Amino acid sequence: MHSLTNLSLKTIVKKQVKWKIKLYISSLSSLIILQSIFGFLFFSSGSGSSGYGQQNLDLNFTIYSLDMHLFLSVFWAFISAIIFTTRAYRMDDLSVISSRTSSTIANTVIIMIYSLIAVFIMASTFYLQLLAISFLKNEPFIIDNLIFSPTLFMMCFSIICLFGAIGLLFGNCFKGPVFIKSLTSFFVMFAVFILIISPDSINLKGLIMLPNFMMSVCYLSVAAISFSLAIWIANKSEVSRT
Amino acid sequence: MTAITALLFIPFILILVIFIILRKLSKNTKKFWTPKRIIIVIAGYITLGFLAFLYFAFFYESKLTVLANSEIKQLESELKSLQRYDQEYNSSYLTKDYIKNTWEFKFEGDSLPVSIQERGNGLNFDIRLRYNDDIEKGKAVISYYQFPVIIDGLNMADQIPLPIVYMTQEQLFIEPPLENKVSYNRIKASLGIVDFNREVDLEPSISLFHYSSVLLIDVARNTELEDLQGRVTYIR
Amino acid sequence: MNIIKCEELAKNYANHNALHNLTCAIESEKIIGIIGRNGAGKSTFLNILAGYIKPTSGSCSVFNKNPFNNIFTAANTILIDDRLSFSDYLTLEEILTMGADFYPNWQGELAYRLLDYVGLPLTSKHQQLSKGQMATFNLIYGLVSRCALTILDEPMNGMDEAIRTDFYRAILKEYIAFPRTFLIASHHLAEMESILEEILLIDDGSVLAHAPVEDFKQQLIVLNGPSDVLATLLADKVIYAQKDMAGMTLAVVEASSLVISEDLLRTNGITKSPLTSSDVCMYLTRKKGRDIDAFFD
Amino acid sequence: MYVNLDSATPIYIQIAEWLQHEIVADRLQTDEKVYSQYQLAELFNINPATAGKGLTILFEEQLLYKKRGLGMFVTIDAKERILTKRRNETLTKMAQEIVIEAKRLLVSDEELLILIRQTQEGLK
Repeated sequence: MHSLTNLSLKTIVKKQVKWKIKLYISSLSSLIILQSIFGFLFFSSGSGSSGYGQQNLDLNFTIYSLDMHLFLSVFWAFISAIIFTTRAYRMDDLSVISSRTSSTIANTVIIMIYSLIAVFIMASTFYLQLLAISFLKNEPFIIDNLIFSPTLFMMCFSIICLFGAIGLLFGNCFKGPVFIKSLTSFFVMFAVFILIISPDSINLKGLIMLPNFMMSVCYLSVAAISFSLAIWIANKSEVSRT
Repeated sequence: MTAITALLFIPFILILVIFIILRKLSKNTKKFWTPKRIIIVIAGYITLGFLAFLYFAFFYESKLTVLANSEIKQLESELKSLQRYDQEYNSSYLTKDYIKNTWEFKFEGDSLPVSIQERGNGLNFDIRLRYNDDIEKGKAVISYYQFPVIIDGLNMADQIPLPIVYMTQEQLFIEPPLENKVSYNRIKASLGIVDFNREVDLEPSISLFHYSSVLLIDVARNTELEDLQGRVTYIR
Repeated sequence: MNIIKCEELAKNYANHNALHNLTCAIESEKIIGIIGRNGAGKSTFLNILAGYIKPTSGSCSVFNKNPFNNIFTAANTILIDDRLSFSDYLTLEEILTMGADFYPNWQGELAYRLLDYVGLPLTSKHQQLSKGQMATFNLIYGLVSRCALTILDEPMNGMDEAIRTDFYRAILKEYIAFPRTFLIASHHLAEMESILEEILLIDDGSVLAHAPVEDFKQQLIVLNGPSDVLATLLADKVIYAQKDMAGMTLAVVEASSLVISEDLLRTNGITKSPLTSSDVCMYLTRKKGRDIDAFFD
Repeated sequence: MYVNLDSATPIYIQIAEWLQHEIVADRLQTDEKVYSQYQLAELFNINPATAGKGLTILFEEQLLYKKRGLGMFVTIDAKERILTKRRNETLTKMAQEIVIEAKRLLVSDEELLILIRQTQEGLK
């Protein structure tokens, strides 16, 4: 009898990541398209404005900040992560050595790497949009801060990562065992109910007041919990081919 | 609530629609858009973005520069001392550096009636009277002093419009300026949602002197200013 | 050595029970045909072995481990069926490169030669292949991966006859070159019978028979003789099928239940003849009292 | 050179018969190594285990002997044994069948003997 192949989970995950990172790349191109379209739609409005009426001076600032770009990236991460858990992608995993666990761990790594790239894409869109405005509209800019501060970078990364993790968890929940499926549906309905009944009960102001670094840590820990839950659920799920 | 819902859901639906269209399209474009080509495009996009960044960092000349915190602090302390001098009726803070405009008028007799018109927002500057020995009789030198005005880290002193000062029928008229509309584009590589919320609790971003500008009327001693409105304060 | 051991395996779905009380043991390095009618539970059984689904009750071990979601069994098992899919960004050549990256025993050269032989261009995409071509490619993928447990679920669906013959031979040659356990589920028992060592017959979610091919075949025999003689002879025996015609009777019975010497049969004018294995399967799995003729009367 | 799958004779017996035939035809000489079960499997496109069964039959009839690690070889008196066995079993059985069939067809014993003789003449 030939000796049996003994590959560690780590090796398999590494190989899966190596191939998936190439095969899932189209999701990043959709982020670029998404950001370009929105950059074009909201070409001139900026992300915010503030006005001052003092000393007979009517001062109006149009502020170009990263809010819209981050907003898009976050939605993108959520949807992409859900797409990664759809049938077509899961079926492809079955044709190589894999388990649901290894595939989900690989997806986790992919989401983290893509989130990192997404921050760079986000920054690129930001600068390119400014460039386009400065050439086409010929309006002068005041540069408050041009450079992504490391804490800001980390915060963008952690928020995108968090929503990717939630998407992955969400997608996996609906592929998992029945009780997890029903639990998730219940939770989602409950959350929507709460949101409709009293939207003020969800108050994140306390979180926003934290310094950037602490916020990133918070986001990343929630992301880590979501990722772990997703992997745990994957470990329990069967391959459903419908 | 409805506004927030609309704000959140309209882009969400739009993104979804774009996603669906993209996925439909991707079926046809997969032949050309191989992973390798997509990677090249993404790398190119990020490089372009970086080049744009370099352009702004090194070649873009901004007309206004944002003041550093230390500069703001310095200006604020300067303004505070100005205010103190002003309260002590000491005119020594009115240095030539702050003069933005001067008017010279001639009049007959020993008295000069002043009429101050307040329109709209009212007067945005203080009016001070100083007896100056260097000035000959029958002449008034009016100087407009503009002190720094810091709004959101910018010194907006230059943008504050000049008051309208004129003399007809031996009477000095002072009118507030027409409103100056200025708008700027500002690049802030930060998150507004987060920052705005934090700034609510921080000190206001506008720091200015009680009135950041002073209109000084210099007249010769023994000249009487007929100020019926009582808006003019004497200063030594 | 048994590489697969299943005891009292059951799998219930919401509206039907795919498997119940399936018990079997499969030795390593054998080519085993998994036979059964449509909906008998073959695919469910194979999916459990591949670790894709979890049995509702009972135990299943592959390589002495529970296969469900187990990376060790996944590394040594490959399940080839018509639902095998690959990312549509990959050409066949890239799929082979990917396979080589994952499976340690991968035979890249062989894969290229086989693809060349069947005339599949390396640059084509998996999704764009015709049904038969896709089945051929999947089978090649399964063969060259050389997994200790190679499960082929209807591997020849859609292939033309010439390629089917070629690939039964390819399976045999690969088996000789690198002995491993093949589980082949197929409806074409007659064509693959010769390369099989054992047959595992699944019916209604449990194992009906598990025996070497010849033994399997010899389970049932056909007796042909005068009706009255046979009637007394088979009075208390289970008859799988019976046909009366002009005083002569054809009856399919279990060989083991027949303890009469050949001479006695001969003198009574009864002839004994064997059945093909497909016929054996058909008779074993046919529901008692169910005959298609009955519906036309 | 393929086995007949549809034949009533099991494949491994067909293999055994084929090997015996080769020995009788002197294509397999005394002390010559016979095909391994894998070679047979490839040759006839059958499962090696089935081929192995065919070899085992010959081994049990002492037509082949094993050399450890080298394979199976033809015994000295293999051909002789086959011929004797065929004479004893196969031919006797065939004769039996002929006699029974003749009885059914109401052919008398003399007529049968004449028929056999005629057949022999015809084949010469």
